[in-house]
Amino acid sequence: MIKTEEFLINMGPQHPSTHGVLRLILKLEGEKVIKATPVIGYLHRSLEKMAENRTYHQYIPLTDRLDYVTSMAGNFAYVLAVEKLLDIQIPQRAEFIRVIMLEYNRIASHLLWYGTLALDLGATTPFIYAFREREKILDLFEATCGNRLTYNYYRLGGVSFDLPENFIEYSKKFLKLLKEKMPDYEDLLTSNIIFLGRTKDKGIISSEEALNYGLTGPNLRASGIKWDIRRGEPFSIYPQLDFEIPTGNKGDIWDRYYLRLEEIRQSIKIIEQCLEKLPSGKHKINLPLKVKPKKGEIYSRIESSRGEMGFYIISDGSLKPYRVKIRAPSFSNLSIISKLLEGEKVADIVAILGSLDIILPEIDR
Amino acid sequence: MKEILFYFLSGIILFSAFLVIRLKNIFHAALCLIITFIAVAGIYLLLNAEFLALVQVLIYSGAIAILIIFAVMLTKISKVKIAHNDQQLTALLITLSLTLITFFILNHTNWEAGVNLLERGAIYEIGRELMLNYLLPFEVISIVLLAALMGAISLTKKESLNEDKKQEK
Amino acid sequence: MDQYLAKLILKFFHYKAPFLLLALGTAIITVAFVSLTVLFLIWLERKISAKIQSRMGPMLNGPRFMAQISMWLGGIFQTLWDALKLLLKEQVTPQNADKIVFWSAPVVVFTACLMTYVVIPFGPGLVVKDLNLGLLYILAVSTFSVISILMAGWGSNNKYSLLGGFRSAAQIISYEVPLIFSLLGVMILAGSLKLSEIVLAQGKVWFIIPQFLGFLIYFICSIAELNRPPFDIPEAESELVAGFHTEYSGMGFAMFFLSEFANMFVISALITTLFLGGWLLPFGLKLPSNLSFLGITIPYFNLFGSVLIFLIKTYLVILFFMWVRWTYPRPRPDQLMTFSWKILLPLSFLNLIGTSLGVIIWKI
Amino acid sequence: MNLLEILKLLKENFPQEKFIEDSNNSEAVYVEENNLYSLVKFIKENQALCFDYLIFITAIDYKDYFELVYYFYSYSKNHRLALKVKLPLSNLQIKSISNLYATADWNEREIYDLFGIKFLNHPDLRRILMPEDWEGYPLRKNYTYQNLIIKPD
Repeated sequence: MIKTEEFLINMGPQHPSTHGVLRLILKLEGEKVIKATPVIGYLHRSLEKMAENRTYHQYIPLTDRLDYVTSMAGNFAYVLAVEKLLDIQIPQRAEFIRVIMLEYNRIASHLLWYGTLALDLGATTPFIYAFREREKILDLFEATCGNRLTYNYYRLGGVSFDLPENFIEYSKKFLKLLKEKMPDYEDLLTSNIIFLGRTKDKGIISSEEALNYGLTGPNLRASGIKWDIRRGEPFSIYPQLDFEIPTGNKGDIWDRYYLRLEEIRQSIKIIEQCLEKLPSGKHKINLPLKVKPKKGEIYSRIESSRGEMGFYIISDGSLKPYRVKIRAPSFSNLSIISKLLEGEKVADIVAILGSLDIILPEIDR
Repeated sequence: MKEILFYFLSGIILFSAFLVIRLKNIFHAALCLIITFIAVAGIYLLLNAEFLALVQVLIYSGAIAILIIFAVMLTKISKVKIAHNDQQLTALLITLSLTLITFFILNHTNWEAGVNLLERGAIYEIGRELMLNYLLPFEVISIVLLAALMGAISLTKKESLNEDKKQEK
Repeated sequence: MDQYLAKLILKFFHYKAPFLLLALGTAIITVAFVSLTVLFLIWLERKISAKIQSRMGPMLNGPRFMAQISMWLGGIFQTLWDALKLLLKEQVTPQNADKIVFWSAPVVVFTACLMTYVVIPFGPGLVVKDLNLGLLYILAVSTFSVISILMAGWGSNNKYSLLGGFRSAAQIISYEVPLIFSLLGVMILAGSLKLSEIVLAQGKVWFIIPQFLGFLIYFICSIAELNRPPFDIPEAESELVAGFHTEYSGMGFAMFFLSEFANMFVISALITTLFLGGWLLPFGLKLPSNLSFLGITIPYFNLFGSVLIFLIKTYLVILFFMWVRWTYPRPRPDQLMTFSWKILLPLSFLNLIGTSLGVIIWKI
Repeated sequence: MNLLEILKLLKENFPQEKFIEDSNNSEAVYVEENNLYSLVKFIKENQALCFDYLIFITAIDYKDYFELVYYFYSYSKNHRLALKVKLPLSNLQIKSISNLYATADWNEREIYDLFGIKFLNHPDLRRILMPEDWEGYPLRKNYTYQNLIIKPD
């Protein structure tokens, strides 16, 4: 055997496939990774500190900046937590709109993930295909709240605007189109022999490991644990809706891939039911600008597209929260990376990293 | 015209061969070796031995030199500058004796015999000769090469197995 | 003395000058053809990928008066402006780079790829130099591209480039073996290494039919040799940024880029020559030497027609390359190696043995 | 199980511990910092409690003391528990639980980074979000920074 020297390589923070500004310090032996040390914090804006200087209303736009691919989830989780603190009920229509938006955002996020995973593996076409449909969802958001990336749509007590006029027709048309396009996505990757070779039995996370590292969302479900906050600790109107929780069994990259595609289908189902049942009425109750929750603490969480998005808010009875802790799913999901990468090949780094579906702003906060 | 080309190529060969020995950066030395190989192929072309020239390029500069470069890159010795070599004297003696032997062979070979062969296309004749007259040596050489290959593989396998065992202990 | 000199010059013009002029002319034509082809190919690749991915691709480009024409022609001037931009860009040399090696690498790769055009027969007699050992010549010359990739990887003094260099060396060396073996079948059937003779040997039936396995192996190996996706492991942009040419800018990068496409044309032309009957029509049909159409006679029609047929076939192969590129993800380096050594190589041996047996039985 | 049942079980096993309930948070109990590690170990391994998921750890600066909050959840039993520890300013350190829950590793690093609370026995206690040479602990209430703008009410 030729003895090769150990080789230190810096992957990121500016690297095309670290999905943001993650930096991995890799110790390589030839093509094999001996040790991978993630370095994070390049996007740290101290969002938790900023919360202490803002009123409850003022903080909503900042929650968009957590997970900018699913910013509806950041909004939702925060608004839900504050509403629990305030102990208010919001109109049914607002609840439905919130859920529709969250699920649309979940689809958009999973589509983006699908595209970037394919891109990491060297296939460019799935990326464009996924973005083609994601674009339509973004158009829908733009029509609803005027923004395409950071929506700032949810308000304490409802949502900022009612749905646009032809929202339901457009949605139905789009969902039909998406259902037609799903087989295309599958054709490109699901049973492609190269894709299977790259993803089957790679980056396996056992269910014990997933629990130990506190993984949530699709990464946890792919390891075989049937847990979804939408079912396990239902919030909003999820108990009224009929949908399945898909699970994987091995916890390899392919499982995580297939599970997310399945989740897109479930989200389509949820949106369709919501559109059916959508009640009329007000989309928002008016709260004073200076809301003062009574002294107390709350930890409230929702199922974002990446897992458990939670807000731990401590109120001291004043205008501003005393402390806000953001429990971001990607933070725990990423912490497993150095264990996963040990002993893998360089080419698998991007596949494994991509399959975890991390998003850096929410890790760095 | 041919003479000019010949001396030009010979000059390149000698100069780059000298550089191969004297250059301190081992990667540059390997590149010079490739230049030498290509220039030698040029000499073959001048002698109308097209097949030999192409095989020279294909095997020596295409495979062997690349393997050398590969090894150089993997071992990263380039940073170490080798100032002198203890075996210079021995090398000189061996080179001198080899040169003498070459001269001896050149002087005692009957060069007339080979000329006619090339008329029907070199590759045709080489093929005929290898498959009819020299079949046995040809096969023997291939078996020797195969044995060498297998030997190399088994040696490295054994070594790595031993290492694995050591690591397990 | 003057008379002697005058005589010498006259003699030179009489005997040597036409030869030199011809050589110069063919050289210029070759380079011009290569550059134009490459410019066109890059545009074609962008257009094809756009069609596959339901995009528009290049549309509007250039100064205002040309932009409209460009739009009508589907943005065909895109590569021209790209090349112009790259020409005018600053040449950045990394600080600790091995400068001589770093800047000679693109030159070597471009020279090597130009050299391969010499033996491609575009039509009957339409070849710069119809070498006796044309096929071997192409194989020999194409090895220079490996050297240049290694030079680029080493010279950049960048770890990503070095990794790219390693990978490419390993990949190209291991794919060269089944590639050459897959061509042996064609050599046996044609009984020659001269490319024009190989074409003429396909008068009755194209070699893709008796040599289908060989064709498949050659096609797969040539994707790997070209470093094109899905086998673009040396430059895998998601892992190694751009592999061996990460550090190149301006013309250095352009050389790599152009030679990649030039090589694709050569390989496609080679596939056409070796397996698809070169400039010949299928089923032994022949082109008329002069074509009369509506009273207009086109002289030398068979010459133009042959070139046209050759180019059509070549572009079909190129389209196939592009189709594959924009469809598949990229395998891992070790999977690629396993595929070459454990699947392609035994298959090419099988092909060789089968072809030899077939020829013997046929002759008996 | 609800909090009362959980508390009952805990009190049986840890008779010397007081388990003061938090009036602000219906899921939280205050425990002694010395007992925390063994308590966490117990609630993780106990079959009836089975807290297999550490949601997060965080700290709160109450100016005259620090509070650590450990949020646990059990997938199989579907119940939550928050353990709270009060740390006096004089002794800002506590035993790490990162060998029980791997999640705790990064969470504890984050708290060390932003609050300056030390975790003993932590395998790799470095700053995680801030640069390594950063001075001060940004999430403390008394933290000032020259570019920090405090908005008027």
